[in-house]
Amino acid sequence: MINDVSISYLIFLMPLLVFAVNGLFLGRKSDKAAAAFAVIGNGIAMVSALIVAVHYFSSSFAPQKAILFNFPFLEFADNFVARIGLLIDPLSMMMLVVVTVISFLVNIYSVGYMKGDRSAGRFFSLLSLFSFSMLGLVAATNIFQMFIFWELVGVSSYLLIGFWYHKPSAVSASKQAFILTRFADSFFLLGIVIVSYVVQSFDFFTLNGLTLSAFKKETIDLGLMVVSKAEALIIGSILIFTGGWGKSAMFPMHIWLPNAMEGPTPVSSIIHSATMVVAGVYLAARLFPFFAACGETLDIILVVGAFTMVFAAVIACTQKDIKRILAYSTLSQLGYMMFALGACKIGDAVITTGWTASTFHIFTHAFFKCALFLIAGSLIHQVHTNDLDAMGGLRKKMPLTYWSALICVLAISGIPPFSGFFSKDEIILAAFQGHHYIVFGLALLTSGLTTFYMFRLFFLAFHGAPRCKSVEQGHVHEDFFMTLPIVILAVPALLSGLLSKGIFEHYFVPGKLRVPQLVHLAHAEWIPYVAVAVAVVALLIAWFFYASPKAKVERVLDESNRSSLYKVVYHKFYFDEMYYAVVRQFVIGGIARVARFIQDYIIEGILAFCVWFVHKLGDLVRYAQGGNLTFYLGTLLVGVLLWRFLGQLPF
Amino acid sequence: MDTLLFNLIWVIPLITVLVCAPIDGKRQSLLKTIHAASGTLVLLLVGFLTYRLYSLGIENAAKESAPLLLHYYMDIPWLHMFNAHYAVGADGLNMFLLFLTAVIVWGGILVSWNIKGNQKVFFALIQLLATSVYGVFMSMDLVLFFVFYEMEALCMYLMIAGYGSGRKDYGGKKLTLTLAFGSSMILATLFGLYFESGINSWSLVELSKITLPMDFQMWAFPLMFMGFAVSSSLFPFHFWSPDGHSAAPTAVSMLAAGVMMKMGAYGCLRVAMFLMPEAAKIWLPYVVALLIFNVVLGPFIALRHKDLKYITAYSSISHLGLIFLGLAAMTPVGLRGASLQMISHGFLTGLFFATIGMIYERTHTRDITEMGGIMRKLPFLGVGFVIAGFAGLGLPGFSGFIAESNIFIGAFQQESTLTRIVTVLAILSITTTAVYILQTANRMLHGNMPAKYETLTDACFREKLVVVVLVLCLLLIGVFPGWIADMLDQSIAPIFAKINSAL
Amino acid sequence: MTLMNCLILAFLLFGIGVWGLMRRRHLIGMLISIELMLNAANINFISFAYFSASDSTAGALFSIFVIAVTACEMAIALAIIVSMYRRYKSLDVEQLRDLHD
Amino acid sequence: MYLPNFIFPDLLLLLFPFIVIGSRLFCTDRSKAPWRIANIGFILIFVLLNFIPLASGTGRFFISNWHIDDFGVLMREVLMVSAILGIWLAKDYFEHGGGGKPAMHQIAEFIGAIAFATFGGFTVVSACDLLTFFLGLEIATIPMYALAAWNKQDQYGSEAATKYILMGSVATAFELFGFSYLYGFAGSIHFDTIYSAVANGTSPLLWIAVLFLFAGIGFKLTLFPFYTWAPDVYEGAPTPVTAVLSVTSKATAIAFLVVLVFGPLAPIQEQVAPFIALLAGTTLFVGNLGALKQSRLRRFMAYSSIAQAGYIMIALLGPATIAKTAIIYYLFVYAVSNYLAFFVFGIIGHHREETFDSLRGLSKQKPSLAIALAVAMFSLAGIPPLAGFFGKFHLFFSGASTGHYGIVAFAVLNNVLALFYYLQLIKSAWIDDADDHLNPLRMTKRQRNVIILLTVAVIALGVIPFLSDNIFAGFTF
Repeated sequence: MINDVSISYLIFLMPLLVFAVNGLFLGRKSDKAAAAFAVIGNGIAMVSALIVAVHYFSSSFAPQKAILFNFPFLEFADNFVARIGLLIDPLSMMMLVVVTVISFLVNIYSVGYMKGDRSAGRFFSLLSLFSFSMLGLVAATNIFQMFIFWELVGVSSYLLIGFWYHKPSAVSASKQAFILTRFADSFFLLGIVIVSYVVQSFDFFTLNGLTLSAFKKETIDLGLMVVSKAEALIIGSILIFTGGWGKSAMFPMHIWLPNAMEGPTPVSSIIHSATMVVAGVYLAARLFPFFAACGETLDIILVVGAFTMVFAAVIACTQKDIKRILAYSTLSQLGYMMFALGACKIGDAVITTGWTASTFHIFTHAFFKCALFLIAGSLIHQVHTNDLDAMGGLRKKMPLTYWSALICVLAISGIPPFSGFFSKDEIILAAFQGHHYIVFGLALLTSGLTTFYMFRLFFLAFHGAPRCKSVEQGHVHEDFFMTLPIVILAVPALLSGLLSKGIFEHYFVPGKLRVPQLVHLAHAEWIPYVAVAVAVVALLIAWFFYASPKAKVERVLDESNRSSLYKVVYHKFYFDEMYYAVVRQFVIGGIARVARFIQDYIIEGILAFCVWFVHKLGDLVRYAQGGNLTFYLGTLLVGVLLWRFLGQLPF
Repeated sequence: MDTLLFNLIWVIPLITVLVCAPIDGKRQSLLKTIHAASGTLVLLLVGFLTYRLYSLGIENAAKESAPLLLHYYMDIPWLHMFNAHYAVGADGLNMFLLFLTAVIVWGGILVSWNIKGNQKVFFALIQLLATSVYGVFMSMDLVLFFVFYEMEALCMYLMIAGYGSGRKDYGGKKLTLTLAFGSSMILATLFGLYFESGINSWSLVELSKITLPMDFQMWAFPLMFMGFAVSSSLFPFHFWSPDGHSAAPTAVSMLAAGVMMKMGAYGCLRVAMFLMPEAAKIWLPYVVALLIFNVVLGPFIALRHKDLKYITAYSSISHLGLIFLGLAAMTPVGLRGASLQMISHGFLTGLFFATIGMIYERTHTRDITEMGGIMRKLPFLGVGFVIAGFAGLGLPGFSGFIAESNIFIGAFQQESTLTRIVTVLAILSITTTAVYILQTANRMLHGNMPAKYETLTDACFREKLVVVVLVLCLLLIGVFPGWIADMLDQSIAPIFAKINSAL
Repeated sequence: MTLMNCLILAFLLFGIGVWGLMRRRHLIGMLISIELMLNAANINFISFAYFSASDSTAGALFSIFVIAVTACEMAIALAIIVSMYRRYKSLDVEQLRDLHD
Repeated sequence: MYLPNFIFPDLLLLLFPFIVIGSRLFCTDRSKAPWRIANIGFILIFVLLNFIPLASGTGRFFISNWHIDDFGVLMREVLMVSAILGIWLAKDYFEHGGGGKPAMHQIAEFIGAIAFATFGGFTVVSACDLLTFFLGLEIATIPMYALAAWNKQDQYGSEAATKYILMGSVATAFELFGFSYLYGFAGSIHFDTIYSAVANGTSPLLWIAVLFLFAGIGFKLTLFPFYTWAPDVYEGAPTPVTAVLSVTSKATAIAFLVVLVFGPLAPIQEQVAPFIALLAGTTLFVGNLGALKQSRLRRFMAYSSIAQAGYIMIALLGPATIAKTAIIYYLFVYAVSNYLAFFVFGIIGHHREETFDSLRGLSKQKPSLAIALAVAMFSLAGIPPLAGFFGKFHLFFSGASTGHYGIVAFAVLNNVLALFYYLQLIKSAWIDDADDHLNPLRMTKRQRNVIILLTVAVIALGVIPFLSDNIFAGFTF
């Protein structure tokens, strides 16, 4: 058992410290100090994370699970306690490293990117808040802790997307992102409540150790239906997955991610490509045995993942906004990871190639996608537009960026020996081994599409003639702080696959992960060749359209004479519009209006009627006071008779 | 000694009023200083007593107060005409509510520093209101309890109608009369409680030892529960709160939403459910149905409103619905969640109304469509409001999340179908809360700023102090819920034991 | 001549008083009908005293007192009516409509 | 003949009016002598009353039909308080007019009349046979007729008086009719004989008697539907008279009922209870309804006092001791709060006409006055910690103690209605801004002192337990 608890504290405390200090003091004093402090703090965090990781993997203890610390947070009953702790196993270690490294690099990048921004201090503090909450999420020992940091991650994402709060588009994008994820989280919470009620525990160990057969007997009333506790668990697991569904922007809830690109680019790179959006995948991977135990969940994961993969890739082929292309590519990559997890189910048996592949892809994807975003950021920073139309011919101006970009693009397209190749290959293999042949085909197709749109982006951005003033006049240069991280990231983008394949094969092997009925399958050796072939073909197509000497880029780019199908795809199948329709018309215009009607007219109306009625009675009484003495005298006599008959006097 | 200090809590405000009475109304700064000083004094006193209670621990509670485990317990005859006693005492729940009150009152005094109108009278009224609320949370004798409980009606109308804004007379009357309606229901049942109990005592301690006749409970419990629920704006009787809050001056909104609405929930728990658990078991599962309006429709109504205070009022309505969900669960976790929510929502809504008031002082409008982008001019207040918002939508790290998670988990342990349905709906409706809070924050703080707001100035030290303290309270509970939860558990225990022992 | 007859007589007298009270619009007339009602009560006293009562002096005594008291009452009533006549120059009840809601 | 010392106050009060009125023979109309004598005398009597030790319920008798017990003593104190405050309030109206009416004259006779009325109350509470009872009631009532018409220049006064006396005499007739049947039923006018007779069994005769008695007293206590005279008379009569009417005559009437219900009629209290409850409920409901939309202060007070009468009736449902304590206590509180309100109205009415509108902006011009008014109103509305709440609480307590939760709940809910119109008045004093064509207000020293005294009393009487014994009861004389 490794014992560097004190160091592991640092991983979490440093970002928190940075957040607090920058947010409260430094932020308003000087941006430089804030930036320096942020970089140093996250650097320390990264170093300590690496130390812990090295210790862990070098120890004989790996790849078992360990809990470094676990403070009780809130006690619901004896041995039904929510705790805050640090769970250590290959998966979480990997994520810890990824998060700290990337947040360190992005902090460096932001030094350049945020130069001259009024509120850089706030930016750095929020960025650290994010990495703190992401680390907390990754380290979660139980689902309650995960939910806590899950929410915090969402909030920091909200704050960072809306960082330029005077930009209406950014504000609305941040709102949309938060509300959509929140919507998913409400199901997550419900799932937690149901599952924890059945199991009487939040602990991952307990959940992953479950077997449904124990819960078949007693039933539970879920309000609308009475089900057996086993079914309740399945429902619960699906609900829990829904949280990841929203966070990872899987298909119907995907629209927030592309819109989130309104935020500053470093934010997009760390939150919306590398780390936060994979939280959903991480959740699924973390609870994999539990999901596997309740089989239906995996099917849902498979379908959702596969569909999103294709869907996003198709859209990505048509976009012009460089960041949106990357966003959709992120979606599609997330789709890969998701369905890889789902693909692990063959009937009742479960294979874990997909699990390994998915986690592996999280790892590799983090680096090259982050790098790509940073590159896009620096392009935008130089060209002052997101639009590919206005770029082009940047190869000469930004050589370092160009070469790193090439590496990353090759990586994501799965060309050996770049990192993407290995993980993606694993995933496709998993689909094949899981006998999900349709998904397998889709995966191949998508890898082709990926190559196509990535190289489309690449060629349009760097090759050809400049289509923008600032490029021609040569204002463009490479900022040191912004280029450094890109170059650094290019290295793992190139090598991480090759080097860490061994680690993943060794530590992330099925045997160490307890899931029911493991089945071992032989590798299908031919798959990598097919995949690469597809990729190369796609590459050539892209080259032919956008980079070959006789390619007419202007004609390709101009908007007239587009097929209607293209338009539909270009408008993302009109999903944003549908969403707004639903929210505006149905929620705000429908339910809320009805609710307010009930309040303002029915309830207040009844109230008003009562008041009016009492006042009428009062008028009656006053009407009797006409001042007529004879009438008054009459009341005396009437009174006597009245009480004679109403007075209940016994005679 | 402690007991003496404890009684000072409600005496000090009165003394302050008497001290200020002879001072000439012109010398406002002097008056305000005195009031602020007394507010701070009480705050420190309550803080000290809370710490004492925590350090003394449950085992040093007054023996004679069993089955309740009260500290600072004293019981002396008061009005022998109907043998009312002066009985006060506190356990964790009371103490925290007292602390909440002290903070809110202190904040209220500071916030209404430059209120228009006769300040002398206004601050005197605030102190009276404070007295009544302190009294409610201290008293262990039903007559005393009711006297303090009803006292607030005396101040409320004068403060709202005299110093409020908008339809102040309407709002004030609506609030006062509805609350009076509720307390009259309570009073009617109190007599029954006294005479039907057979031991002719008003003392909570005494009454909790016996079981009231069932047929009496069956009609008394709903009457009393609804009576208390009126002031916590449970569904059919929630209509007073939006108009009341929106008409009231900042301090009063803070006190009304932050503290007075808790008095009702506290009464439901401490008196109605504690003394009549058998009937509670029968009735509460049906009461839950009312919550559908509070918890589910409340946020939607807030969605349609443009006035900040209306929005906040409806958010309070939905949050208080959660309190009742926790109560109706009748499980230890649920009850704890309810009491946590009482405290947390107190700070939360206090912060809400405080920031809204400060913003209103500057922009002179509460219509969010007229504002926009003022975050740039009022960063501090903006952040304050956003924090309140996040706490309101149950963000982990703030007290709201702790309370809500307790309530949800606790309510789900209650088997009845209706409760399950409402719980599920409640959990799902956290999204709606997010929607209206974000919408409000965005409309008000973000986007383009109208030119007329260029001259706005951010919060002064006094206002910052209030906001910071409230935020700290929210964070304290949110980050270290353990100890407060334990103290609450101790005070919930006897209540739950009684409910549990009921057939 | 039995107790019942006297009681009925008294009751009739009372009824006549009431009738007059309601029909009359003249203040003095109303006073007179009130007198009738009072005397009805007196007749009751006397007849009870005469027929049934164990302590018969009391009844007679009572009726005498009643007569005296009624006299003062009527005196005051007349005084008031006079002072009122000064203002209204009439004794019609219908005139008394100034005080009303 | 042996005279126990606690008859002295009664004798003094009996002599007193003759002294005051007699003093007119020796001094001019302007002189202050009668006023001084009156003050000294009334206060002296009040003090003397406070020397009588209470024997906690066990009454003591003396001369065959003049009996004094705790209830009697305390009731005397209430009446004396009312009388003292009444003449204090009246003083100003003899110096200058009020409520748009010219000044009044013959203060000595005025005081005499009040003294007589008070003595009537004394007689009622110490009567132990029907005759004394009846006489007491008449002595208490007849001066009131005169008082109502005291202001000869004022046509409203005389109209009010006319209505009052005509209806009053009809009520007297009813009462007498009731008495006669009661006499016929029991064959005697002595309470104890009647008591035993009632205890032995009832007959229609008795019930008719009860009906007519309640009708007769219902007039004086302004129960529904016998209250119709009250608003007009309260408005027409001079303000001090209105105040005295609303306290002294109500106190006398309720004392009458207490003596009756817990004296001779005690055996049938159970059967009468629903009747009383019905009377109480209708009365307080109608009173509250009537007050809702009033704009003139004294009419408003009339309706409010009608409602108060309804509340008092509830106490009659309880057992003797509780009910008596409750009623006495409430009467004290009610007297104080009511007079406080009337003193404020007096000051208002001195400079403006007595309507809600003339209260506008009071809190700006005279905050102290506005506070006093608010205290009085909240006390009448029964808001703690003011005395009014504890008074009402005690009434309801007495009613509930015999299990009449229904009527208690109804009464309590009516409090909301009451609060509404009291708030209306407070609103016009506190919220509405002044319009400048209102004359400024001025307070004499005496008025200020009295108002402060009463305000303190209203705040203190509630929370301080008194009535346990008389103040000076320690020393006997």
